[in-house]
Amino acid sequence: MTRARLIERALLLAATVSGLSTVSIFVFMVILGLPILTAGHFSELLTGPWSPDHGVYGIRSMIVGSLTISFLSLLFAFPLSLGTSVLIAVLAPRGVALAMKRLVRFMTAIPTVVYGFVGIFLLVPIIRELFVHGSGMSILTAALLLAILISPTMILIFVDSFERVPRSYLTAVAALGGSRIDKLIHVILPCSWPGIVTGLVLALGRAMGDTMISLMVAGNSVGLPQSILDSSRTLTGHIGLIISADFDSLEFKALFACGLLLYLMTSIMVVIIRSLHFRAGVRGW
Amino acid sequence: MVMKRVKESIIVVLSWLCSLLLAGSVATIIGYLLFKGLATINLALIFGDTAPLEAIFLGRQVFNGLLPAMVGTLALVLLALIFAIPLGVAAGIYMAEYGKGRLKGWFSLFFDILASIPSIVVGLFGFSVAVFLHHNLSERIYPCLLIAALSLAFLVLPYIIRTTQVALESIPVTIRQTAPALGATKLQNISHVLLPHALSAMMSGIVLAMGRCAEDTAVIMLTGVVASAGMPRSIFAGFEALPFYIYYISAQYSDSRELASGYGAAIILLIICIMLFGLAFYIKARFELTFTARSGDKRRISQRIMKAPDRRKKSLKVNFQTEQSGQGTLL
Amino acid sequence: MKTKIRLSDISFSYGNKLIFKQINAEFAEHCITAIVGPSGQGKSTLLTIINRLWEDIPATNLHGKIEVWLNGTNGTPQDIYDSAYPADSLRRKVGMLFQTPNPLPMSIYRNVAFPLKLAGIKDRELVDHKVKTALRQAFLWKEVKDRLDDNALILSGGQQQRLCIARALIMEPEVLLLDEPTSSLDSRACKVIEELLLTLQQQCTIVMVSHYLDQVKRVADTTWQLEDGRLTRI
Amino acid sequence: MKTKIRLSDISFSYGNKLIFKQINAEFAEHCITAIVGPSGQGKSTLLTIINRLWEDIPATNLHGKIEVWLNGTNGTPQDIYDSAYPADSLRRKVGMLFQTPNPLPMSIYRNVAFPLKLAGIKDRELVDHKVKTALRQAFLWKEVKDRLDDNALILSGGQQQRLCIARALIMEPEVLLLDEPTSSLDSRACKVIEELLLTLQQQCTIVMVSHYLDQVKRVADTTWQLEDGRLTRI
Amino acid sequence: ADSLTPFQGETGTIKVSGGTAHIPVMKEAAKRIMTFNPEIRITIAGGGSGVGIKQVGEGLVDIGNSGRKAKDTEIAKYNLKMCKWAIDGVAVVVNPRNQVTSLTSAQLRDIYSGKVRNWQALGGADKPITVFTRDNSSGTRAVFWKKALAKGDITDRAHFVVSNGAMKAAVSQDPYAIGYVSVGYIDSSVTPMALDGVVPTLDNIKAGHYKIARGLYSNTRGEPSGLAKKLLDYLLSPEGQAIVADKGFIPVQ
Ligand SMILES: Nc1ncnc2c1ncn2[C@@H]1O[C@H](COP(=O)(O)OP(=O)(O)OP(=O)(O)O)[C@@H](O)[C@H]1O
Ligand SMILES: Nc1ncnc2c1ncn2[C@@H]1O[C@H](COP(=O)(O)OP(=O)(O)OP(=O)(O)O)[C@@H](O)[C@H]1O
Ligand SMILES: [Mg+2]
Ligand SMILES: [Mg+2]
Repeated sequence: MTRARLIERALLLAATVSGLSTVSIFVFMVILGLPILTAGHFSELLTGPWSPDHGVYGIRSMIVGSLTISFLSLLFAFPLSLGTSVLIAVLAPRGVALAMKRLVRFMTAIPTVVYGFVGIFLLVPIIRELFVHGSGMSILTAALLLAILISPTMILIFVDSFERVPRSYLTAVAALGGSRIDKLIHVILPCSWPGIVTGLVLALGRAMGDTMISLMVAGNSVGLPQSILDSSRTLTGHIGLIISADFDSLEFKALFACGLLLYLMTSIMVVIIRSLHFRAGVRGW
Repeated sequence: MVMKRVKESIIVVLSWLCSLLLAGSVATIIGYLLFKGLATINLALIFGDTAPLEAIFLGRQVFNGLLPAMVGTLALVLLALIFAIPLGVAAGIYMAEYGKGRLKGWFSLFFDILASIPSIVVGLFGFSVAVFLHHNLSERIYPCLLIAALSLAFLVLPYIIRTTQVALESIPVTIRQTAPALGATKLQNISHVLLPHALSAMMSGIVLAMGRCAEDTAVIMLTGVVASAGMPRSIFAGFEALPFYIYYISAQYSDSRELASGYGAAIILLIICIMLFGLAFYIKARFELTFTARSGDKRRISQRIMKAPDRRKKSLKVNFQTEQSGQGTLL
Repeated sequence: MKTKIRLSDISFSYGNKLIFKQINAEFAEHCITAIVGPSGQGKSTLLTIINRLWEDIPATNLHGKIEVWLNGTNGTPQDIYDSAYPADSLRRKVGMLFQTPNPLPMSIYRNVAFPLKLAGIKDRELVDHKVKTALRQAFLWKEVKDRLDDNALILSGGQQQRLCIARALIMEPEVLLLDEPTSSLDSRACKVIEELLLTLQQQCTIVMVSHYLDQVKRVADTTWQLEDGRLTRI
Repeated sequence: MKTKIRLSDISFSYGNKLIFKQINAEFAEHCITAIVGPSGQGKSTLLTIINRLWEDIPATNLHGKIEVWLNGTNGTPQDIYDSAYPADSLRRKVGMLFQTPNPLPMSIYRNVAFPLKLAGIKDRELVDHKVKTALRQAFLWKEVKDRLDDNALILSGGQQQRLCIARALIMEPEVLLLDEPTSSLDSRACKVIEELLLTLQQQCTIVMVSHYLDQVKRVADTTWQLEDGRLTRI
Repeated sequence: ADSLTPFQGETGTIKVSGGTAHIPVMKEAAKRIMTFNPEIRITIAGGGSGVGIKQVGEGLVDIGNSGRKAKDTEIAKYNLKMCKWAIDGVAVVVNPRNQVTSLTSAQLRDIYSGKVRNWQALGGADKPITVFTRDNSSGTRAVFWKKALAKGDITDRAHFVVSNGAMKAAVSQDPYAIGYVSVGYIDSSVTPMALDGVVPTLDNIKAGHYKIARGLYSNTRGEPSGLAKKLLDYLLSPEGQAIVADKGFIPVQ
């Protein structure tokens, strides 16, 4: 074999190894979670309560916790991000827009654990005092912090897709007597919907995949939350907590079910984004 | 029309409010951190009771100081990158230059999925692999610096692959064809022209990956970080790391001095991460400059647009746009 | 002939690059005025000065005065850079057509109706009627009447250009600025548009930039040459 | 006159867009052959077919045969698409110059020496000598001899274009393909390059795409017109 | 430093994990040993008693700490040897701002089972009670659950924390919290509760008045040997026991 072919093979090998790691994570989760998946507990696993004392290893509350926390954070972060991106891309004077953009990039550099740390000592007491109910460690607290964590992801993607709207459209609107807001409403937003959805989905993935914030400020109780002021546990936080359990126990095996679930949910999001881009690509955006 | 003006003002006001809210909350977070922690930043925070020079040059143990955690983080980042860079760059080159058709599509899907897997799942994977190997391969394998670094490598691998791929793919055709037209083989083209050209863009991806490694807590929490280990000495042992230290302190500080050191550690970690991200953007900015200079600086290109006969204007303009948007996707 | 637009002592620069130095000109009502000149001299820029479209471009600078005699103002001209005069009302009276057709990414119907929407006109029947009239005027109605809901981007270049004309006409502008309106069209489409311009002359004042001297000869009443920052009548 | 290159029944398409349909042509040795034609007809594409540079572009398709009479093969032509014949050796014999100068981001010296490096020639003195000769041939030596280590990107457009010519010449190619070599240059630089082409004619066969009919008249021995996928001699 | 002489000239690593109550003592001991002989490495991880037993059993660490006795099955399976070097009480703690400072066992069970949800019912402020607990691998929880709650239910509204330190931090932060920690962790930031009239002081525990007590164990697989043995010996030496006392536990010697 020639050197060139050898090197090509080596590169292919590297790509294969990287690709296989994705598969192997999945396979590992399945194999190790198999005992609990096959032990007839499958439906119980997804819908049952978590009560190892009674031999019940349902992760229902964690699923609910993950979903409520991440969607709530999206609910906070989306308007915030949309508003900020509109300011950056359309409304603000150049100086302000640039400064805001810098700030947003700076935010991407803040470590998650720092958010969690400040959250515990700053936000938790505020929430506790503000809403008399509960300890301050709650879905709301985690969602607020997560909202700040995921906003920069969304803003950067939104701004990028706003800026990709062809200039000729904007000039067309201006020449027809439209204002900045007309540009925004009639052209920029409709044209950048794939970008907006991408930003949303990526941010949701980020929120759902985050461990430290919910572990640190959501309180981690295993009950089904009744309100957003209740404490709750996410799938990721659950893994972080139960990892110290005996790893032959069913309790521990249930973690792989959590891992698998997280894996599948984020993969689905990826597929959504990819198909979106594919369709958008066909349409010429 | 009046209604419309009112509506427009509302949108403007709302969007300013959103931005202010966001900026305000970040300012609050950083301000709080600095307010609480700035006073603790001193040599004792890092070196504890040990004299700094002795700690650095004589390898004296540091207790109650951040040095072991900082060095641990450093070792972790370096080790993770040693695994991730060759693999990621090679896979990225494959994707950009050799991959085609369906195989490339599958790889691309896999890398996207890998990029989206929550870090704690990667950590769980690393932990299970370590335990699995411990049982089936060697008693000596257990969660340690090596396992943590390997897991982190998986975490940042897709970043490196993607930036490499995009950096290579966004090299303009004119440059891409220069060397082949002079008789270069594909490999020569890659090694003499394409890689050097893409290097700075790849660097910024690598620096971002470094930031990710330095920051991540969830992975190492499951794969070998410990509360107290001293300076890292062997890759087969547990280690301390800054982000875990912060988490640990937030959960179980025993006195206000320890808590204060947590704020200090948070500030230090923040500074490290910001420096890494700053570096990435600096490299990227330089890259953009040289990039445009290489493909003929903007002025020349616009002159070309002006000089060219009518029909051509459009295509040249389009080319220029795509060149730019290629850079846009980078970060 | 009545003057419709008067430029007095206009200087304009992009950053520190001076494009016009103290130019003066008058364009007559219901005439087609052509502006010719080498590439890069500022012909397009001149048009954007008349409808203030340059204002969105950073680091630009304008000195001088532009007056437009608008209908229903009893012969007193409007200073278009008067700070109390909003750019969007001006742009509704001064339509513009670009060198490359720029339909918006929406249906044909919505494209043409777009200016009405911006103006807040909601009456469905009125809009329908106006869209139809505008498309007829632009000689496009026949070709598109059965597919008004199709995306405008799938039209051919010539059709797109006429669509943009229809869109500009729907507001019944008093002035129409055309930037090389036929440069991206083949000769047949070109003819159609030239004829269209001649009929439009009755309704509005047309200022048009053109490269093609034979075209200018065919349609223009007056011609101005722009070179080295100066505008001279030829 | 001896034939240097013969195209037989060449068809080529990008995706499913057919660019050439069964074209045939012969280009004579030591002549300058010009190819003219409207934009977008495939003139650049034609050149890349002769040095196989299109092969890296996805979804392209070629049928037909191209023969080149290379030196030292006793008059038997080489089929360049013969699977045993590697593209890189072909490209060392068939140099190409692009429409826009494309120096690599390295020093002037290293730019010119780059093809030698690719060919694995390491002898320092030989390289020095060849670089000097190539730069002389390209009429660039005087202007750059004192700054061979400067980055090539700081050269002016005309100098860059000559640099690229020197780089193409250093391999002593038998055929030189030029894609609108003067399109980005001012008229003085243009002259210099035209003269250069006339002297190069002695050493190689030149096929050149040009827009400027006066230029073609000045330098070309034969002219082919490319239009609607067909190549005709004029 | 007589107790440290056995470490003279040794090199190697001791890996410790498990019970979080042990950590302060372990850290101090490690610090002294590593200062005495820098060639020795001691890494200390938490995780909880379950982790300690499991990991030492699997050979992942050299010493696994637990705040409870290993179960017979565990001892049999891994051939564990236990070394008890301190006695510890588990105290119910509340925030210093809380007026309630004494509970009966029944009240405690009601709080933890979720029957009583407001401090008012116990004579405190009209505020909901925030219940904190530990996860299942915790030895502190095991002892508390068995001896204080009599294996009663723990409400699923309870917040979970991962360690003794975290428990203390959480309770000291939240004025309406209740939790339980190892007495070694008690300081002015939390108030220990008298249970059935008995205050969880070291004296009361030593005297056997306060019932929720346990040993702190360090487990090894098989008989301790090498450095691990030396570390255990050190903990039992006078100097080690002084550390134990200093950190708020009851020495065994
Ligand atoms: N946004 C801009 N910023 C800076 N300079 C600009 C900008 N737009 C145009 N210019 C410059 O202003 C000059 C005039 O440009 P303009 O587009 O008005 O020329 P033109 O006469 O319409 O040319 P053409 O016939 O090629 O369309 C040109 O030199 C151009 O480089
Ligand atoms: N990589 C490509 N993929 C698909 N189509 C292409 C590609 N390159 C060129 N084409 C198309 O092939 C046709 C011929 O292109 P080519 O660049 O050869 O034209 P040309 O005659 O050199 O034009 P010009 O005078 O503008 O340089 C054009 O219609 C172009 O759109
Ligand atoms: Mg123009
Ligand atoms: Mg061409």
